[in-house]
Amino acid sequence: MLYREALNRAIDEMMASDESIVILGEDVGRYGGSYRVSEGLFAKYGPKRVIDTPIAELSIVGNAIGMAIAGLRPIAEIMTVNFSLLAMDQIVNHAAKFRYMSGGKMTIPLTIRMPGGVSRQLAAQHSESYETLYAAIPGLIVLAASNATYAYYGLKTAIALNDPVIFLEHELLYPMEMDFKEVKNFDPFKAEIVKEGKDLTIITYLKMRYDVLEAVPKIEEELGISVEMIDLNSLRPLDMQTIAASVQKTKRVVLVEEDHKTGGYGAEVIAKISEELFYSLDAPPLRIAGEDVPIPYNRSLELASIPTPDKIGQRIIQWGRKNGL
Amino acid sequence: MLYREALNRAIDEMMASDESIVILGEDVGRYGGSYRVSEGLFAKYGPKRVIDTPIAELSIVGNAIGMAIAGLRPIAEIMTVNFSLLAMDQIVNHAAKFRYMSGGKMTIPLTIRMPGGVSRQLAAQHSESYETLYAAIPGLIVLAASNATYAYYGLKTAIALNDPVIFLEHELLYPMEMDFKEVKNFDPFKAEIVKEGKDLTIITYLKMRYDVLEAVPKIEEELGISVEMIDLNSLRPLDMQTIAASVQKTKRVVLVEEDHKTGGYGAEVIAKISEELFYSLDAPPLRIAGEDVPIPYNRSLELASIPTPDKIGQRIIQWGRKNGL
Amino acid sequence: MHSGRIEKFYYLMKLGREFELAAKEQYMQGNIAGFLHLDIGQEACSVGAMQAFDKGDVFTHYREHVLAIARGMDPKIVMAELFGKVTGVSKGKGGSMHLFDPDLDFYGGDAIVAGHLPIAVGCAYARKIQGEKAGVFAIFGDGASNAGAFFESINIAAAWKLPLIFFCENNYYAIGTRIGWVSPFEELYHKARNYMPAKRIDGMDVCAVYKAVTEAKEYIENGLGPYFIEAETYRYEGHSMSDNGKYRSEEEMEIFKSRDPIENLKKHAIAEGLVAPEYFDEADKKVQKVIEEAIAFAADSPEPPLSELYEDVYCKECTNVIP
Amino acid sequence: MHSGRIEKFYYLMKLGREFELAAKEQYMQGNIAGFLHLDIGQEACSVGAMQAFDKGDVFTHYREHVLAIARGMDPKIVMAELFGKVTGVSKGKGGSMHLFDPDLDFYGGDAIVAGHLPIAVGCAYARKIQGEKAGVFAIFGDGASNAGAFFESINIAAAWKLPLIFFCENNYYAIGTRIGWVSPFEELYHKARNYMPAKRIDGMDVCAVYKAVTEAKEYIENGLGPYFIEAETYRYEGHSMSDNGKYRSEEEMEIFKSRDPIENLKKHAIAEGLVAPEYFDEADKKVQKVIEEAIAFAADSPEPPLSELYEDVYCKECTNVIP
Ligand SMILES: Cc1ncc(C[n+]2csc(CCOP(=O)(O)OP(=O)(O)O)c2C)c(N)n1
Ligand SMILES: Cc1ncc(C[n+]2csc(CCOP(=O)(O)OP(=O)(O)O)c2C)c(N)n1
Ligand SMILES: [Mg+2]
Ligand SMILES: [Mg+2]
Repeated sequence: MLYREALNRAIDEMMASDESIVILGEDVGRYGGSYRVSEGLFAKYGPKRVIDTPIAELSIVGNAIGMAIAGLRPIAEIMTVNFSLLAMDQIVNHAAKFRYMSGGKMTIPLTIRMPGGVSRQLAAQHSESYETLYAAIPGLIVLAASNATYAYYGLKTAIALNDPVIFLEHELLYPMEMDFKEVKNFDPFKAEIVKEGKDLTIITYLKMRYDVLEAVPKIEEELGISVEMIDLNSLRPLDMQTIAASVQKTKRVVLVEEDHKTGGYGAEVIAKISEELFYSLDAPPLRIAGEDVPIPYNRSLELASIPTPDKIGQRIIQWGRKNGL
Repeated sequence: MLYREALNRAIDEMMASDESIVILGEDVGRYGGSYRVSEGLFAKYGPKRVIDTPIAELSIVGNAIGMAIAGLRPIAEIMTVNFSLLAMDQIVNHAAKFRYMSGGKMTIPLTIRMPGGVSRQLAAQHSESYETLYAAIPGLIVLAASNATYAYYGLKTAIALNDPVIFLEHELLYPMEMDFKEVKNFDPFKAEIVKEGKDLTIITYLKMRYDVLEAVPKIEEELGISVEMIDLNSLRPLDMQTIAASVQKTKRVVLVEEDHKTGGYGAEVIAKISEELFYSLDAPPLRIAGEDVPIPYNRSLELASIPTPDKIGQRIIQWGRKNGL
Repeated sequence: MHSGRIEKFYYLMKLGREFELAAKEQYMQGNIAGFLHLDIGQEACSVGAMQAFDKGDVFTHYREHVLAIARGMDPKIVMAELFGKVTGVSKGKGGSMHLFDPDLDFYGGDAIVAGHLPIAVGCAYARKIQGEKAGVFAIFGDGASNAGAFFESINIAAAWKLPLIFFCENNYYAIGTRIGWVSPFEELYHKARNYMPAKRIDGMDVCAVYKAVTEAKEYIENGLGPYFIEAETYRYEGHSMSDNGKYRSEEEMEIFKSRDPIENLKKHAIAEGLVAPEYFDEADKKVQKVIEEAIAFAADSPEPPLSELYEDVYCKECTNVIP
Repeated sequence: MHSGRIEKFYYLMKLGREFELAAKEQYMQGNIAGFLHLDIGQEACSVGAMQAFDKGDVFTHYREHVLAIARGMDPKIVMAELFGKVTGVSKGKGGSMHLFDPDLDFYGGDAIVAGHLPIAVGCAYARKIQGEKAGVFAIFGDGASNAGAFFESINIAAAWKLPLIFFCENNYYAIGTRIGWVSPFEELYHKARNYMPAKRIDGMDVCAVYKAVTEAKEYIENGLGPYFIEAETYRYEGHSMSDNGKYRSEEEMEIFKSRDPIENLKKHAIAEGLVAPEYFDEADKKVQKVIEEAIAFAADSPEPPLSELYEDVYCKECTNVIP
């Protein structure tokens, strides 16, 4: 199943089962979505429930909050995560806080889907990962779908939840053909152990899952170890239980993320591990992340600005050798 | 000198010495600034250089960028850090990236001042610390002034720098009377060792400096240790040199911040220390921070939501006892 | 206007006025803190609008005590909220700026200028597709009419013909900034008139407000799209308790005080023989009593327990899994 | 219009058209990547405007190759930028959407819809207080006219009487969204006409554009405040290379193609005897040569060295201390 088909199917099935679900965003309707995630939905559910909006991200989210207050269950699409900065006030000051500041009287069942990450030569204003911004906000739930299975079940759950959910997708994943597994008792907040191992835990999420997977064989071979790999799925809340169990076993941890290193989401994960699992660690934790620069257009520079399988492998092997692996 | 006077003096002296400096923001002119930071400047420099803007934060920053491009040196005031979310797109996608995406052709000498933090019962939409959002952005410089001396020299330097600077202030500091020290060869990016010590490094910034200072005697007495205390001053870049020297000496580190713990700025500091100074640490690093909830109005709840001298002391003593101090 | 309605106007405006005066006093005594924005001088807007717009959803900003009371919120739970007590309408977590009550379709107390307008637009969209007759009412200030959120809202509401009344209280100042310094004109209905019917009315006259909102309500309920009302008004106090309001001239203040909505309604009603003079004394006494009870209720109510700190961040279902 | 000017119009529009066709081809060959927004069909706007607005600052969005070239940017360094080469105007770091050249007062290639408008307003403010005669020109699309940033800009520019031309290219579509679905009207000058002089013109006619911008320029240079021009136009291609543009009817396309700015200018100039027919062949040849050279230059230019990755994040003075 294509990743984007999984998303499409999740929305479609939810909309079929609940009339109060609507989607809104730029080009989500007649056009079918700029990454074709909402393809076919306009024809099926009509203009009242599949809403083409103006280019006004603040209003897309603000309108969606109002719809949620009125009893609908909106799914807002922000065309690219960069544009979500225009809606940040509505997301943070309104969606995330209304429940609390009303003493629990307000309920905002709202899903905001955002594709992001470094795609291919889209340059600085269209290439960014802002999970660190949203995962820092109490009142939000932040999910990150790296694969068709989680895309499908995760998005369905996001829509069903009564709190505002930021649902992160990666632009390079949409056209990827992926395995799809049926899941019983799906838990959106549970991290996935992608691969079991005993000497090193690599934590990642979104598209880096694939880059790490590609790097693992070389790492295992060169260092003569076995790697355990975790895909977080949920960034807020963070599944510390799964992380702790793994790190207590392997005693070493590496976090790989695509975002700029400084202030990236990985900082929180590493800080938490350092605080809570300090005595389990046999080596300093390592973050592998994007460079601290805006993303350049030129392809070689662009690739140099983010982790790649090669770089991930090299960095980990180097770090492993230095730290007794 | 009052903290706000130090800021006022810095702006005044810079404006007197350079005609291209202008200030803009809501009520900064005739009204004198909602925290009186720009008092007197309208009378002195007139409406062309001291600009009362509409309530349109996106435009305040966007306009300021345009002024900077045209050769002015704008100082934009965002009335409270919360409202800066409305300007986030201009700050992140434009101010921070123009230089890079133009291959170095564009220069944006821009200072954005933002008061923030938890003041007194201003509730969820007016009480927040967003340093973590800005310190994550390549292309920005982020300074945080906890005292009159740094407020004065730091702000002057920010105005003089040719890159966009986010200059963070704390609302409770404005009316505080503070020592002012003359400084030669001021370095805005250098952390301050507020107090020397040998057994434990406490890192903090902004208003928490005072809460930590209040907590230190009890900590030293109860644990029978001497505390070294660092005020970061600059959040981006981070002065790892000063931190490293201290942590290598004390072998223990605590970070205190007012922001919500999860995803707060402290995560980056602790992650970096864990990566780079792992073998120097004799105890797990500790973060003391605000709770992961929006800020409530009620005073007791509000105080419960952020670190106080009492809580800082108790947490550190408890942690110290548990970790062999 | 029939006399029962005028009595109601008077009673509610007086209640609002006295509520605000009491809140001011309690603030000075330290029982209320944070930002406190008083509506004194502007009661005709809140009362006239809420009397006319008696069904449908209401979205408002931070200067909303009188609006909430005129909507039917018990002054007791409003005052308790200002005191930060657990009996307050938002359990003491919101304070003066955040009075929410879905049972009254009252969503407000948004403290981000113009931030509630896109939300009101979304709600109006929902009401339209839900086939509800009642629409949405959104109130905001002159200062808000310069914000991107306002303009986007006007544009979208008009594009989609949504049942939404934009009610702009033009009191000429946004804190210390005169609207004319930051807008090309001071008559703000010009900002909307290419998009929808837009008119400017006397916001110091409760009957004028009532009439305009009644008309607007009919218009939106007929599915004709949004409607814009600019009400000229004035606040007698500073922007909030931390502002002395001294940037305005005595003269300007006097002009508006001579148009006081409460005094003038009373004078007019007596002169025209619409309401018996005794009614006003009785109403004043009743108001006094309600206010005293509200203060007593607020003062005697308990603080929220510390466990409340962690409540209401997420819904119950999510709270179980989210730390 | 004298013949020299018409020749110039023709040459530049043709150069623009051929540049875009060449860029399209190079994209399909894999030499250009990312988002590539072609201006084909809209050349009259870029060329007419830049010929009239020959002094002052220019702010633009991502569909800006032809504008840049009409402003005087060498097609070589534009093409090299599209190729991501170090010889490109932004050293290969910006790409198609980000062509900046302060030497030409050309600040553009902003890829956040309407994001450049507040910046243009700030620049216009500076020019005003600096006492410069020349003002500012900002170009944007119909879709941008729904964004908060646009409305705030209109409002502020008018409030402060800034020397700024708002030039809206109304090509009716924002990617696949028809303007009429998301705006209450399709004639977008209505959004500005309460704030400033605002007119709608034929954006397929380079002379009409030239005349309107010349008038607007005079107006703003006289200190009368901002000026709004809506130019009706059409893009023949999809929104960017990843869009086939199939949401528009053949019929609609044909109508606009019959108004082709280049063909019609040529026909008109020949029919009226304003320009000798041979001129056009010569011009076409010259264009062909310039384009070939541009491609050769871009193809032969080196990639930026990897060290460039860390350059230009901060100014030199700051780079020394910031990692
Ligand atoms: C986005 C935003 N910017 C700034 C503020 C600070 N602020 C609060 S109220 C206010 C003035 C609002 O004036 P107006 O809209 O005229 O309403 P009024 O207070 O006069 O009723 C300002 C600037 C805010 N709350 N939100
Ligand atoms: C804030 C923002 N939202 C969305 C986009 C994605 N996007 C790029 S161009 C575009 C359409 C713009 O249409 P219009 O303003 O009419 O200009 P045109 O492309 O037709 O010239 C959109 C939605 C963006 N770049 N920025
Ligand atoms: Mg006002
Ligand atoms: Mg368009």
